[in-house]
Amino acid sequence: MRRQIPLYIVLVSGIVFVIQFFIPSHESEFIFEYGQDWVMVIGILALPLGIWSYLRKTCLTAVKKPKERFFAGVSLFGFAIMMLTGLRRESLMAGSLYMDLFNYILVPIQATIFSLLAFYIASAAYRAFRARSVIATLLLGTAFIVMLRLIPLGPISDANQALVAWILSVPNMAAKRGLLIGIGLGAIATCIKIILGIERTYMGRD
Amino acid sequence: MNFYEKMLNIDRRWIYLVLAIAVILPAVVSFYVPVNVTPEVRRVYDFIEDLEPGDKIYVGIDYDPASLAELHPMAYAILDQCFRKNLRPVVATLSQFGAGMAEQALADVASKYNKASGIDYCYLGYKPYPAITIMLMGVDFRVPFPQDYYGTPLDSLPLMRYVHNFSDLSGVIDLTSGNTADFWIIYGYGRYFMPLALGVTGVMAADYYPYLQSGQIFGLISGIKGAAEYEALTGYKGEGLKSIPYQTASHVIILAFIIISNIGYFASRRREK
Amino acid sequence: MNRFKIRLALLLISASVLLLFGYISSPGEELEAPPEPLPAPPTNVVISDHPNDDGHTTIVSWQLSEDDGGGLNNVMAYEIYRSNAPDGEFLQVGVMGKGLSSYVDRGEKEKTQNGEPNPRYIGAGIDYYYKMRAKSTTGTYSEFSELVVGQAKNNWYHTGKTNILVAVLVFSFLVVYFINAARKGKELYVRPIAGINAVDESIGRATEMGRPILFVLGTGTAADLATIAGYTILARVAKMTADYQTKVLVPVNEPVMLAVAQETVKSAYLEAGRPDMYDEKNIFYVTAMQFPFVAAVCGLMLREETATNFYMGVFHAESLILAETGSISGAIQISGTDQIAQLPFFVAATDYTLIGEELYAASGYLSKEALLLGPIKAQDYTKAILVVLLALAVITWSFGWGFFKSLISTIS
Amino acid sequence: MTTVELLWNGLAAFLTLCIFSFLYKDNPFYKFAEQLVAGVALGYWTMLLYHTTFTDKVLFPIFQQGKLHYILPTIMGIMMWTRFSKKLAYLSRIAIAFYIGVGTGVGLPLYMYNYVFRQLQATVVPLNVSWLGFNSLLMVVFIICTLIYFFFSKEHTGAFGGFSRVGIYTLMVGFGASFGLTVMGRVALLVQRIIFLREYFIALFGS
Repeated sequence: MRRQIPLYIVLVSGIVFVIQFFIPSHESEFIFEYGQDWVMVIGILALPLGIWSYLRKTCLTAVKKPKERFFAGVSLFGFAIMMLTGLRRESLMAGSLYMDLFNYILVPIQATIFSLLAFYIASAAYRAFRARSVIATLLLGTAFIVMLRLIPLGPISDANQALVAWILSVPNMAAKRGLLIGIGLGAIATCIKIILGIERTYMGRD
Repeated sequence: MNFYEKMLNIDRRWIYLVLAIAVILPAVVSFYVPVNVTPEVRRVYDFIEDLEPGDKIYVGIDYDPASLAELHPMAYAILDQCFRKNLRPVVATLSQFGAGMAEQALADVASKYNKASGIDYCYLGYKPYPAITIMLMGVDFRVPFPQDYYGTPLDSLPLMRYVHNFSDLSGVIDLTSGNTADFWIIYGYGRYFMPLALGVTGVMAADYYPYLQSGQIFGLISGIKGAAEYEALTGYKGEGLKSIPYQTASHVIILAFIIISNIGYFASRRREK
Repeated sequence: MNRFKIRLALLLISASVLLLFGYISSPGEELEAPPEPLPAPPTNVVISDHPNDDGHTTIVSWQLSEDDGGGLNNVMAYEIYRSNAPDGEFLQVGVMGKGLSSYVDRGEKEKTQNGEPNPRYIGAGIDYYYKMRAKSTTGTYSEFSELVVGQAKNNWYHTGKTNILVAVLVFSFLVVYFINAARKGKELYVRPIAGINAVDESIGRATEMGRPILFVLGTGTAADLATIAGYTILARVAKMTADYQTKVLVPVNEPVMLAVAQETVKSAYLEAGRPDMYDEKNIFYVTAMQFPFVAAVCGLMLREETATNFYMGVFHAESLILAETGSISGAIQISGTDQIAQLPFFVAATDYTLIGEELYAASGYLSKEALLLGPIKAQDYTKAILVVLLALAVITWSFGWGFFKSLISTIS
Repeated sequence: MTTVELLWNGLAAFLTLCIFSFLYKDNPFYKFAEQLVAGVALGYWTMLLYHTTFTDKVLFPIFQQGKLHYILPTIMGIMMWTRFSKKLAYLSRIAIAFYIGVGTGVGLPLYMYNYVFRQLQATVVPLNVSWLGFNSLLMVVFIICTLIYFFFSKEHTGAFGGFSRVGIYTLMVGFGASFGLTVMGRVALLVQRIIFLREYFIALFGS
């Protein structure tokens, strides 16, 4: 029973929302919006689970590993200060401490982590772009040609530019479309497996 | 481990260091390097360059602040060219957060050339729902924009008095970071067949080359590189050209690394044999 | 999709509002004694229901004025007016340019506005009265056309989506058919996929080294299909590690994903007969935001010295950060995503990559169960059908025959 | 910059350098920034969701608009909390089932429409004897080959294997192009961080 009920819920809700796609009436629109809100509410109310998981792990680390205590403390401090400064709704306005902490801690760290990619893309190119096989050669060759467009080489650049435009609009576009169609079919097959209860590992068992 | 194998397994921190130097130097000390101009950018430049003084052209500033770095330089370079040629740009924005940016760009360049709003240029401001607005501008600018951004009715503006729709303009240049590009192609060019060129972000470029081939757009400026090309053509030294030294340097470094890595790979393989 | 519809409706509504203001402020109506003759009005105005919607929209169509493109040739636009009663107040709902002969009148969905009846509301099954006139290039107007009446309908089937419906039904049928065939013992061949073959080996390696395995389900949500495909792979990996007694670390960025991942690993250990091995704390929530999450996972890789890293799910820009950090720590890395913008980085920087559809096929491959291999066969047959359809459509369309093209064309 | 701004930006600059130090190797400074940002991000996110989504989707509809049908999703959301109890944990599966069920149900036809039909539709253009027509033909051929590469239940040998090879070659060319295109944007991000640091140090020490 405990295992059957969730599977029926997946079946019914799945089929309802598949059918909904084909019905334009306002009753159907209502169901769609309600369903989306429903999922969103579950997502928000699940957040305490995440917070509990985070607090338990961080506190356990602090207790068990004296060396890690400082860092766990830093993390908990960051969490606590955001919760406290963000208590009032006005905190979301620019100029509040909550927003300042967002702008001067979160934003710069996120932007810097993002910018590490410039280094990683260079080292990935160095390690991976070796002409070991036809496949690897095509990968590196195309990347090479596309990157070459930034370098002024006189008449070679003009020819290269035409080649880049062709690569982007023909093989690149074809690869994207082929990939998307494949992904679409794979995703739909997964949907069907989930809705019919064939794939149920995610549901757990007793 | 021989030399080539060592080279192949080089500590990646050397790569980071070389790249950092290549990027930091040009970013800290500004200088210019030549940039290779692509035909799709040159066509936009030539199109504007061939217009007669007094001609009117629509410039759409349809991007949001997130794409400012790539598209703002294009707006400056194009408006600079328009004012230098004594053309009269009609500017509007279909992006929710674009109104302020568009006004800033227009006011900056206009003041440089001492141009007056309503006579030498017209700023219509922002209207939501791009597809409809584009179609209605094709009927008459007065329908979506009864007044300009500053509240003056269009009929009172000397520039707009005899301008009704796209057929009274020489063409449309749309700078965009979103789906307004599609709307301009479908609802603008598709209905009214005015000459249309696009300025888009680097990642969007691949999606719009096919329109270039099919002739639905006559020119395409993409990303900061496209902006730099345009600046190189107009001689306007802006953010686009400033970015080229470090972009070129970083690309050269990465390409050099790829070449070195392959030399090392083939040399070490030959040794094995 | 739906949000798009609402936006589109709003867009038309506010465009009509703008139009109204535009014309209130336009001086056209006050002109006296027009110097030119007035244009003829449009004729044969017809009101019909806008198909495939929820009953707040009508279509107004008409025959062009005699002076549009001919005659005096002075028509600039057409104005469309609507009212709930033949003698009621008429509201200008739209303007169309010359040469155009239909208008989609999207009404608002709210019956009342601030307690007052909303004049822009259109409801299903209610009579609405329309009249139109032409506007000339000099700002003069024709007579109004004859008053006509029509209704909007609340539609129960979207006719433009029939081919999608057929495709969904055919595909579902094939899935069920091949599952049954496989159950009856029909042997199904599947070609080898390097990334999947490497799963066993890489788990073995981690076991030998006595180091943990890292499994990242991406930065999507719990219900993204790539994440769901990720759970199924996690289940197989967890089951194998239960046999080998190797630790699997699963940091996640969404609380529902946390719950699902915990259930997945728990049931895998149960299935392997090692429920005692399961430790809920190894599947933990880090934080919801992309880059802080990635920073923590990168730190984890280096400090826990994970021997094998799996990246299966929805990934964004962080793909390369994870893959490069993993390669610094010397881990074997197997990745899979349906995000085509990130595939190049996984292909370049990880040892094995499940490209797009391969990620979805992986659960069938890993389990080798008939139930899960059946759908793979169905996917292949559907692909074959699509290849044939595509080729036919392109060839016939080149000769001007649009039948096959229409089979794969849908609503825009 | 005012003194307050200087202090805030100093914090931002310090954290920026902490993250960059990871390029050399994992170290306490990086770990400090990483741990801090994990906590800050979670706290920020929690309060943001509370003030926006929770208020808009739970508090406001139920208590102000009187939309009582919003109590059901709330109950189901609260069921997720049964995971704290061993006995009742199975109840959370009902919520998970609904979450996954809606997600897959909504996704199924949309994948068919966006990923399959729209891609096919965009590919159907008339072929003719011209450079454009030739490119359209190549596009169709490459797409078909890519799809053939994704055939799982047939051995990739003979002519079929040949098409499959062309398919994987097409994919690799596409990946290479994406890789090459991305470099520019990533370098631009790095330069923005460098410019931020430079401006901060100029403000601090004077140029």
